[in-house]
Amino acid sequence: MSRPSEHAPGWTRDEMARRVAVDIRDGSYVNLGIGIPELVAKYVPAGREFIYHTENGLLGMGPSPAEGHGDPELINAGKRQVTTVPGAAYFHQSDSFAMIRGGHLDLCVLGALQVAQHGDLANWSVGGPDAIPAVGGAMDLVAGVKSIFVITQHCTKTGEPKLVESCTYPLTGVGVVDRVYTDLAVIDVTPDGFRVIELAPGVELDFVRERTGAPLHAAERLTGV
Amino acid sequence: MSRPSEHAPGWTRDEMARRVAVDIRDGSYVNLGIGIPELVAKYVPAGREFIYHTENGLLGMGPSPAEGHGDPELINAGKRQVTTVPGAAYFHQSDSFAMIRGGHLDLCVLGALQVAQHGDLANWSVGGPDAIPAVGGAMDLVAGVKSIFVITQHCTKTGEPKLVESCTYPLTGVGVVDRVYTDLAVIDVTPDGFRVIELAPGVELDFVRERTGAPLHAAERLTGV
Amino acid sequence: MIDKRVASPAEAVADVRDGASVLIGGFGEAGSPIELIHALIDQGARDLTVISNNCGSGEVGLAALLKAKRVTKVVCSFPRTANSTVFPELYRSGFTELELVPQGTLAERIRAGGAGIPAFYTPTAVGTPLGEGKEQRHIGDRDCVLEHGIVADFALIKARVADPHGNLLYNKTARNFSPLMAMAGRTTIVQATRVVPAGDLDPEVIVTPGIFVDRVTCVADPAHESTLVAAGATYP
Amino acid sequence: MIDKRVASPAEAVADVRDGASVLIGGFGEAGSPIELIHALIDQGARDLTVISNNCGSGEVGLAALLKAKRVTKVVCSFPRTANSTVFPELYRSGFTELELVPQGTLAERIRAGGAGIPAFYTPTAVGTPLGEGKEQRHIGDRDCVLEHGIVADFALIKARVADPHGNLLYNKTARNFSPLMAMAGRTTIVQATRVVPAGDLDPEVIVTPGIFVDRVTCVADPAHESTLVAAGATYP
Repeated sequence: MSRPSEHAPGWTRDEMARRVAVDIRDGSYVNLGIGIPELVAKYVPAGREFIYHTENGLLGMGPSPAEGHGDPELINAGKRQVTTVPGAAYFHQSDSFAMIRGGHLDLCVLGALQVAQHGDLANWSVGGPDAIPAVGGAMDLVAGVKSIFVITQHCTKTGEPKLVESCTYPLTGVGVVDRVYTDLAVIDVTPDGFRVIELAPGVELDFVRERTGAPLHAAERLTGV
Repeated sequence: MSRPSEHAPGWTRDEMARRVAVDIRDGSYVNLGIGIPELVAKYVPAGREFIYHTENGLLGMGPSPAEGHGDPELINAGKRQVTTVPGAAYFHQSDSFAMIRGGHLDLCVLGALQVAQHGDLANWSVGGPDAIPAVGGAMDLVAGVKSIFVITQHCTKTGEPKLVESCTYPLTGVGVVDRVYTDLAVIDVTPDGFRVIELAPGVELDFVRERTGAPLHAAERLTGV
Repeated sequence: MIDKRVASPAEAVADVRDGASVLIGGFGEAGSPIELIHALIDQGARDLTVISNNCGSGEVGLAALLKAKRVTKVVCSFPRTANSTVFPELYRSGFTELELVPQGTLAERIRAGGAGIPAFYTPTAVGTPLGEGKEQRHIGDRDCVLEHGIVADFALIKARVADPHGNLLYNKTARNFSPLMAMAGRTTIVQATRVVPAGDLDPEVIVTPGIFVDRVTCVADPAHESTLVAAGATYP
Repeated sequence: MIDKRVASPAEAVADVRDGASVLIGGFGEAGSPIELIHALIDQGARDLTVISNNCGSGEVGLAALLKAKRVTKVVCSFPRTANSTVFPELYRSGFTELELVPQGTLAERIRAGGAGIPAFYTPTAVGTPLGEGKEQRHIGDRDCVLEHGIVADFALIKARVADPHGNLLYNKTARNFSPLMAMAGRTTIVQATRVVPAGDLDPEVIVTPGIFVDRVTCVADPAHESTLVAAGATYP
């Protein structure tokens, strides 16, 4: 296990978010989880348009309102005030999760506590008897959305790997993650396990392997090396 | 079995409909089947208001439009043009049948081919290999609406009783009918079977019994005798 | 740029292939997407399974599609109508199979399919011929049958207003099955009487959010089935 | 005359009895019927089961109802919020039981209850702790768990506009669970910011048809939870 470094190589959170955005097709319907995933909305590549869904009942979510121009009843899933874009629509929770469960959303970008090599995700609870469990829409999203991207630091604050053979935290879903974007690499979840398809600038494959709790395959032509 | 009579005693279709309307509580949400049941809407007792539901997607259905003022896309379940009353709302089929199946409608008035003594209803198909089966919302209505009234001629055109021990036609629902209004009597369906609670003017209980294919109990104090 | 508009009904239905399942909106003539159906007749796909509440009337629209022998199975609640002779003939001859489904169960099955609910229990049809052969289960104080969601390759529906995102408003009781079918069609195709710019529709009143819609084509002056039937029209 | 208006929140909730199950609308503060909840605190019913997506924040609204020890069971998807200390204490002390339900399953269970669907299968939560102990079944190409509809004695919801029939419009994302809860409450009670005469609402844009609503009370200037919390308010 590596120890955290003050000046770790790799992508910043914003660079990670920008990297995710590059992989999103024009016209996609996208749900962004709370935290780092929200940054993705800042980096829509030129010439593309994404429609953001927030599971509390809005398609066509726009950025935060200008100070003093918000409505406490126009919020996102993280309970922060947002705005709407032209073409937006409101709907109730059952319709909202029909979009999710019915496979109508193209992509969901989520944070993670752990991702296992065959795509299991743990991102809702650290377990433990004293924790107040809270799940929100996470289990519905991973069960229903066509593609699930995870965006996360490669290791925890204490240096533990988040990409593991099997999750020790309670699962959000089984075999649901398609791709992981960390500060160090972009990693596909394949039938053979984790497979690096891109390394952050200045990051070596072995450096990532040392910080990963499961075998890490590499694409034949790794970009970013 | 009795033979049909040109001048049979008992209520006319309009009188039957008026008699049904008397039993509907103020403020009820009501679905009226196609045929004789539709006549009920003509006889709302003074001081009461009923809201009519039509399962193709309208609450607050009003009467037929004046000639030339209809919209071919504002129709009832019988596919006839209708109007709306103040307070009306449109909705899709799933919401419409949520009202029905979820027990939100107070009353449904339906026609019948046969009613069995314990409340089974047959009203959608005469069976037979050459018949084109068509059910519409009948099975949903009898399964979901709080009270099911049947309004029907006591006998078929060939004089066969429609109130029977058990239905020979394919069932619409099992044990669903609460009360039957015929041209001869008002008859409750009770755990003990049919029970006459009112006779049409000039109609004797034995006359009704002769024309009924199941035992017919009588309320202690029969009105209308 | 999100723009789901296509130039014509013909272009909208061009990729419907033989053997496809097709949800077709409408209750009677209200909401029936006649121009899309006629385009589908021209297009020529055969061996279709059609899920629709009725089977059309006269020899236009859905009835014309049936008459052209393109439909080998119909899933519906009420195939009989006043002016329908086409379906009875095909049914009796054995050319077109019928799966009869109670109207509310049909609606719920389509919604379930669109909402990712593979199956549900309902009290409707228990103890009747339409409940026969279905898994039965006692839940709470009711006997229920198990019903499965419906997802189809295409949905053809009619709207009153659309925008380029595919947000839709309907006209009165023409709404009926269309919002559900929009959800349950893998490819949902809309003929809209009017198409307005994105942002023109109030987000509070949109009935079908655009995520459920794939293609929008403007048919500014749609025919009414009853008018065509009264005029003795046939298609093609 | 259909007129479901009642004079006050107090009158609207007067018959909530001890042990009742109560659906409470809102996602975070959006759509939370604070005035109805405060009236319920004043009213005094105990041993309530509350079904609501969250558990409130600060010590107003839903959090205040919890703090007053009126709620022995909560069915929700996300009891943790930024300013919530009330629920964690009651949960750890064992006073308030928690049934944690994924948000989409919660929504669908409430809708199912309101729609007379006693149970349905969903792929959500399969293989997770929240799927444990539930009947599992392979349908099509998915593993699913069986979930049951929720019907409650009362539903307390907030609307932007109501009419005397109980037809409702909502405000933006305050819509969330309210239309579903209106369907699933045996008695559905609405606080509306504005009440207009029957016929003023366009039948095309009504979100909740009045059939799902039993009582409407006007709360013209409803409090916002975040404003109350920021001001350190408590109730009562």
